Amino acid sequence: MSKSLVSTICPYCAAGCGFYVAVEKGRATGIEYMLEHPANEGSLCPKGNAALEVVYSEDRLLYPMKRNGNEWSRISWDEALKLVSKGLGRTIKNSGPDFAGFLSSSKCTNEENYLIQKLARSLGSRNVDNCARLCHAPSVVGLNRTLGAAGMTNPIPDLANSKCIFVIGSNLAENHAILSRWIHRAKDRGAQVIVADPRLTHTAWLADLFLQLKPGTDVALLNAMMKVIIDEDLVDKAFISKSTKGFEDLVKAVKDYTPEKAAEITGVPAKDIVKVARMYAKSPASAILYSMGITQHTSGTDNVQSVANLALITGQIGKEGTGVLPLRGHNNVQGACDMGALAEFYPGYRKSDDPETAKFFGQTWDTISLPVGRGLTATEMIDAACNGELKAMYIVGEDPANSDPWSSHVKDCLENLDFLVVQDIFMTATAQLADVVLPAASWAEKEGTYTSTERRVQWSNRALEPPGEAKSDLEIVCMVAKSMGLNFDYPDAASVLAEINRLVPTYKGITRERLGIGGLIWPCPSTDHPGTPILHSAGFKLQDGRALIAPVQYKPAAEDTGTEYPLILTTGRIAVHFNAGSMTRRSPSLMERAPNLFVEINPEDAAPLRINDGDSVEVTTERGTTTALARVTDSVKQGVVFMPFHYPGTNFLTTDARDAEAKIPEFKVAACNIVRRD
Amino acid sequence: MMRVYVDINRCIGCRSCEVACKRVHGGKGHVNVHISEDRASVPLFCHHCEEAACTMACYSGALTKDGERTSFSLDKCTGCGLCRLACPFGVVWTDKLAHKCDLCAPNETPTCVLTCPAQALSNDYELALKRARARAGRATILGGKR
Amino acid sequence: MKEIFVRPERCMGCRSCEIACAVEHSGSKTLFGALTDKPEPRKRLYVETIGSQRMPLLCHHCDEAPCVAVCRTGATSKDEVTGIVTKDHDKCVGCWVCATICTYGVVGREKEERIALKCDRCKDMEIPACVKACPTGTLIFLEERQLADIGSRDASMKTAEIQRSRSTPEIQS
Amino acid sequence: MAKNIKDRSIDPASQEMLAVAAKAGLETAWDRFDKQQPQCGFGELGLCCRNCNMGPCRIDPFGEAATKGVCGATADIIVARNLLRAIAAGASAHSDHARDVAHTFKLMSEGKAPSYQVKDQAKLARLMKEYGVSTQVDLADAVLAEFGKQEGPIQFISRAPAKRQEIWKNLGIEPRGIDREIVECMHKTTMGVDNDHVNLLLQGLRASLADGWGGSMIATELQDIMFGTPTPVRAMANLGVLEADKVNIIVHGHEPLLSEMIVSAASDPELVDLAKKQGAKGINVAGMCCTGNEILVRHGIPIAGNFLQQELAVATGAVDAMVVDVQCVMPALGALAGCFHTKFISTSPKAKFPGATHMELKEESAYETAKQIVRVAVVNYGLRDPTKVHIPNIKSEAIVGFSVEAIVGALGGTLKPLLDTIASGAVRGVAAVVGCNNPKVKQDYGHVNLVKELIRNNVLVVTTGCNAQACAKAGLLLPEAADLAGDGLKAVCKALGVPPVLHMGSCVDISRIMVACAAIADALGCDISDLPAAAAAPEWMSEKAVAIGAYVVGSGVYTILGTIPPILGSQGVTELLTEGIKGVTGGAFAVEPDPNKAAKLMIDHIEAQRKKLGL
Repeated sequence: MSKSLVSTICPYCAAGCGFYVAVEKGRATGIEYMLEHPANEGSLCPKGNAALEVVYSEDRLLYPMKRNGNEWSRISWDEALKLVSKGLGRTIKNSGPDFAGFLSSSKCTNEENYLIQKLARSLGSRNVDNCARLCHAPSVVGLNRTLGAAGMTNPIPDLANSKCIFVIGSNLAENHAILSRWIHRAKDRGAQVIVADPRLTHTAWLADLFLQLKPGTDVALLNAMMKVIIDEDLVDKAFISKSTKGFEDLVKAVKDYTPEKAAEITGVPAKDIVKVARMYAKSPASAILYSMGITQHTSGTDNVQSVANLALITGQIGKEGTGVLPLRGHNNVQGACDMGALAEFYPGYRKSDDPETAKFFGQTWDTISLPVGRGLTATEMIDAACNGELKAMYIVGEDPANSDPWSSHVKDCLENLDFLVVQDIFMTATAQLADVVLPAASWAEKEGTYTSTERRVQWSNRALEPPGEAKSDLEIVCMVAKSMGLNFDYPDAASVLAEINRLVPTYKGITRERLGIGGLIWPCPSTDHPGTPILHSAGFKLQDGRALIAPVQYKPAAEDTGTEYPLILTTGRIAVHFNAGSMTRRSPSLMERAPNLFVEINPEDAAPLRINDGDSVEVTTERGTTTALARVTDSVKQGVVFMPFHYPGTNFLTTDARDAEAKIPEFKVAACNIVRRD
Repeated sequence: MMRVYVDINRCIGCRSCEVACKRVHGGKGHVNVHISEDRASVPLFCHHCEEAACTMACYSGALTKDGERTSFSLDKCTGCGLCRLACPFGVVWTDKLAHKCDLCAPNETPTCVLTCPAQALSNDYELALKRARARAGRATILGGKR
Repeated sequence: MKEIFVRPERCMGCRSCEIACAVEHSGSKTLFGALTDKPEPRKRLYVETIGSQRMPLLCHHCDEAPCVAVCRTGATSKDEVTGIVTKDHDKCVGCWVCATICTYGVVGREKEERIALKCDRCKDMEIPACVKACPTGTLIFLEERQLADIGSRDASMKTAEIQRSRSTPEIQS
Repeated sequence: MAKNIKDRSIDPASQEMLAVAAKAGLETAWDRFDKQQPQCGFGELGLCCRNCNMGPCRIDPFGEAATKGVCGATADIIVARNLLRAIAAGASAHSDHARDVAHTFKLMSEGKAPSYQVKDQAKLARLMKEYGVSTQVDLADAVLAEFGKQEGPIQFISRAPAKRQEIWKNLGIEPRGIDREIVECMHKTTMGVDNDHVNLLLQGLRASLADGWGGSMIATELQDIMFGTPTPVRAMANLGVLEADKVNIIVHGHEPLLSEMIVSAASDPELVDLAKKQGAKGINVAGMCCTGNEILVRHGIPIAGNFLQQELAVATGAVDAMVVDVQCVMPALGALAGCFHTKFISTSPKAKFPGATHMELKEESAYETAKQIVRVAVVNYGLRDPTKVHIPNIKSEAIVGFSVEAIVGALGGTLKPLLDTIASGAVRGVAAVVGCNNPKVKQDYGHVNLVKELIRNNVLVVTTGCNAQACAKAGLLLPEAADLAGDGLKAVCKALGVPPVLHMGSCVDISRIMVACAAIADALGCDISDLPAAAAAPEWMSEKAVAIGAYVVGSGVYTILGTIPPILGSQGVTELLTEGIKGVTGGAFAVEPDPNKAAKLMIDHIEAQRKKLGL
């Protein structure tokens, strides 16, 4: 029987691994490894290996549905579209376009994201955002400010050229497993690896030196490192004077951060801080890798700036083996941002509060008056829904009821909406709250481009037909737009990409024809441009071509421990699950390996609470209580507990305290207490 | 056909090999990753021992040495389970009938090797040793100098 | 108890130790005889390049030898008197876990028989073959005490030399 | 601590001097050899390559690590290339020696080198006829042209039996110009040229033939013309030839151009008088290595010893001048001479040494240079420290100087008597035993034992080089030595009054052996490869020996090597040289360090050849 191999991009994390789906008689029969892929070289993490299990899950949404009270009934596409256009249209007409909110998805393709934000803005609403808000909004803000671009500066395989890899706030061994291959390769060539994390994670196993810092104290650690580097004259003076400004401010800002003082704040021994500072600054090529451990804080933007400052004063940027490498979460979180599915940016990071931007897109979108001004962010939309400032929402492929902090509160807010439409592949917790649910196609059932964390834009092919009446997000958005009187005439993803090529300069040369295995890395300004793996090698896209060293001060996390809540709860991911778990918890071979929510607790903390390994415990914060199984381990320090957020319970507990600028919630620090369930 | 070697210094405990092995063997996986107190992980699977205890224990002739490989023939298995008892590594599995690592024959490279993100698994027996030696050498020579 | 010590700064990377090792573990124990041995004789130590420096890596006969600890068949054992960790080929089943665990990567494998193999410190020789073969003195075989003596002698000579060069009075012409 | 002296040499004079040297803390080649132990296995097997700077590369002989060089060269290629370079170097040595002689011959012919005269007019006439020239100068030009010839073959190839010439022609290995073949070796072995081990080895044969039937033969022939063709003469050998009360001058190296002059100058009355004024009883010139052989076979000048005795001679403290030219001169002599009053004098512009006084030989005024050198030696005698003098009282007598012409002369003007004795079986065959000393072998042990075993089995031995000197020291070059021979050979020797071992000259004089082989083959109407003959180099060490071995085998002679050549790392090359080549040139190599076993191999070969010839 003829078997065809269809090249696709893994639907999970942002590493952008490629693999082939083997298709026989219209059915996916297996996965074949893509050995020629530049980033994963064929290898896949457990999630990637189990990717097809999700496609054939029994839980897939097959038909459009509407809710009557607590009952769901199947409806036709025509009826569904009518309900959606009526629901959204009524709000826009009666309350104004800004009373409608659109949540795009970092799981959708670039083309879909582009269309969703175009839909929102064409309807006059400024409120479009995506879940990048929950992971890397501080990177977008902080890196745009300091470096002038918000992507990973160097591609993943370039890690192999690094001589010192500093991982802070990232458990990449579990979350972006294929990166470990490149880190090992660097180690084989003599690189040293430093990992800073509140937990002794699997990533820490890779480390030559491990710094177990208190959650939320990153700025203190980074500032102290910079003070050591400045005091010991390990800065790159030539680079500072040629390519940066603001260094003098930094010198002043960090002068009080002695290693001893930082040791008090962070819990990391002063001598280790000095050692790490020297290792990082002296190495001929040092790279910093970070992810949610840096961003999911009220000080998220500060943390990111601090990371950028460290790279700038040592000149560890713009060259092979160096750089600032934010590891994104979802497979297309980079692309969703590039495509302008953000409250503050139109496509190509054109500022939404600039009238010129509205004018520019207005000309090509034949909608004369596009809204000007920053819209509500994803998290703000929830608040707005609560207090009536938002009346209708269109949520594509996101599950805020599960993934946002203080999820019980989120549910209340969403229920407060006049109209909610959710478009997804499963009946998620959020979909349960909707008025209309639209069945979407999974990644294997549609085509389009995804932009991985290393800015690699890759084409993923359609391998299968969607089940039932499910349709691709692209088709659905076009249908919704047409039903609301907009001219969204796009026969396929390629035609949308062609429009993106015209409007987004960094994507100009990334045309459908040029996208083979491995794709192209933006910026790619013309069709004969090879792409730009390393950013900032010829200056920065900021005023004078200089990067901005923007000093920050340590601020404690929003919540502190007290007598009622004596422990710090921090959250993260494990290898076999992904994010809120809507996919991985429907994947038997993954579920089998990690079926239960657990909480890691240090033996010193567990003993007085009479908690033994495997006990069922209750974890409580101001916002709620969750049951989990105790895992007694010294991977976490005394005073800190850890829970993965793949299970519904975790985000009952987390706080919605946000970073002032980037609006990201502080998932990583919450005060809690734990008791044994008897 | 080369057996699989583990460089435990590289294993990150992601269990990709487990999932991949199960995927290609119709739901019956032959790899077990043991994570030890969150400090290290060891993927355990058939070592294809030169003098394999399982083959000696097997009196139905289902388990035999086939060059490098300890091969298993489902047709001959009587499900007595002696192989499972004999294997010192606990990597011959019984689910009524026995099943075990077949090195993904007839593929040249076993699936677990291909999928391992950290390249902890390889079928180049010298590679792991070479890396270990390079590590030890670096520690000796560069130890104090970096 | 004498040990084999490595002084990497002397290593030229000539691999004479490797050849001598293979030859000593061949049937005839002569270079020209070993050429026709089947299976080919195997070395048990390895010259590696680290940066620009070469050095031989060989079994250290660890006190708490992991290769002994992981051996399920008792093939690998440590002699309590001599401290030498040896493999009993008859007991080895070729599972190769000892090679996996060795920090130094110096448990190799017999090509044909696929049995783990490692340094036995040349049990038939007074001085191990690799040490004997080393033309630069990178490999030396002596008591730890003697090594310390060599180190302190070198250091004292260096010190004395510097002192001499400093204290030589200027000669008036 | 020195190893047991008896393990280092069987020569009692050497043993005595080794003890003296050890006591005085003097270092010798044997000590340095010990310090080199163990020697590099890759080198011993010929498996290292430094021909380009992607390397150095080496091949793991046991197939575990690298089996190819960076360029992809296998063991076969690397070994063959290395071997070819060794042949090229060896052929260069002999041929450059010949060039110097030819050049001097030309100057002499033009009347520009008055120190030299034609000593053998008959040979000169014969050679002019062979080259088809009518004047001496034309002959000189014709001979010199052999080196730079672009198309061949060279003249002396025609001296080989017709069948042999046919074989060379068919293989395409008839040597063209001598220099051309050597250059081609270097070209072929450089990175990325010839990478077929068979083709490489064929060029090896070709270049070696340009040596044996070219360079070496030219050297022998012109030296005979200028200094006389050797005839049997009695002489003394071994360190005991040095005399405590005379000025001792040792001439060491390979060319006779200077040593001949020194021999003359040493009897110059002016210098003899000067010596007497210094309190010496006279001037004693002694030879060492092949320069020694040259003046030994022509004039009966005593020889102080062979290759490994050069340092021991200085260690006697009785050498007033050690005068050297080219080849086999140890650079260690400078430092050693510095421990004594001995003047170490280099004379060739090609060969200078640390610690040596350079007194360059100019052909135009050779005799004057020689006189100056002798004068220096005489004056130096006055500085000799008698307390340091230790001359072993050990020397042997020998009859030497069996050139082909002399042998034919001894046989009554024809080879027939010799052929008859071979046909009758009284003499089973002829063996050529040649070559150097090598501290890998107990000095002279291989030489003497192999020769003794051969003559015991009625094989007539011809010898040159350091083997000849070993035989001389062991008393094998005397007619009385026939008592050690088997009955057949003994009877023949007694009848003719010759030794069972015939000293034919220096190492270039192996060409004499080739000529003799050709003559015998012609007389029998067969090829050289059909003769009941074999060759051996029991203690060889020099690249020259590699070239010699190659042309001897290339000329069809079965040849035993006593030390192991650096080729065993390649199965292809080893098989080719020990087996495959048999079907091509009729000769082949064998390696056998044990002299008795080597003799057995040679005798077996000779017997097999006899059977083939129906003898």
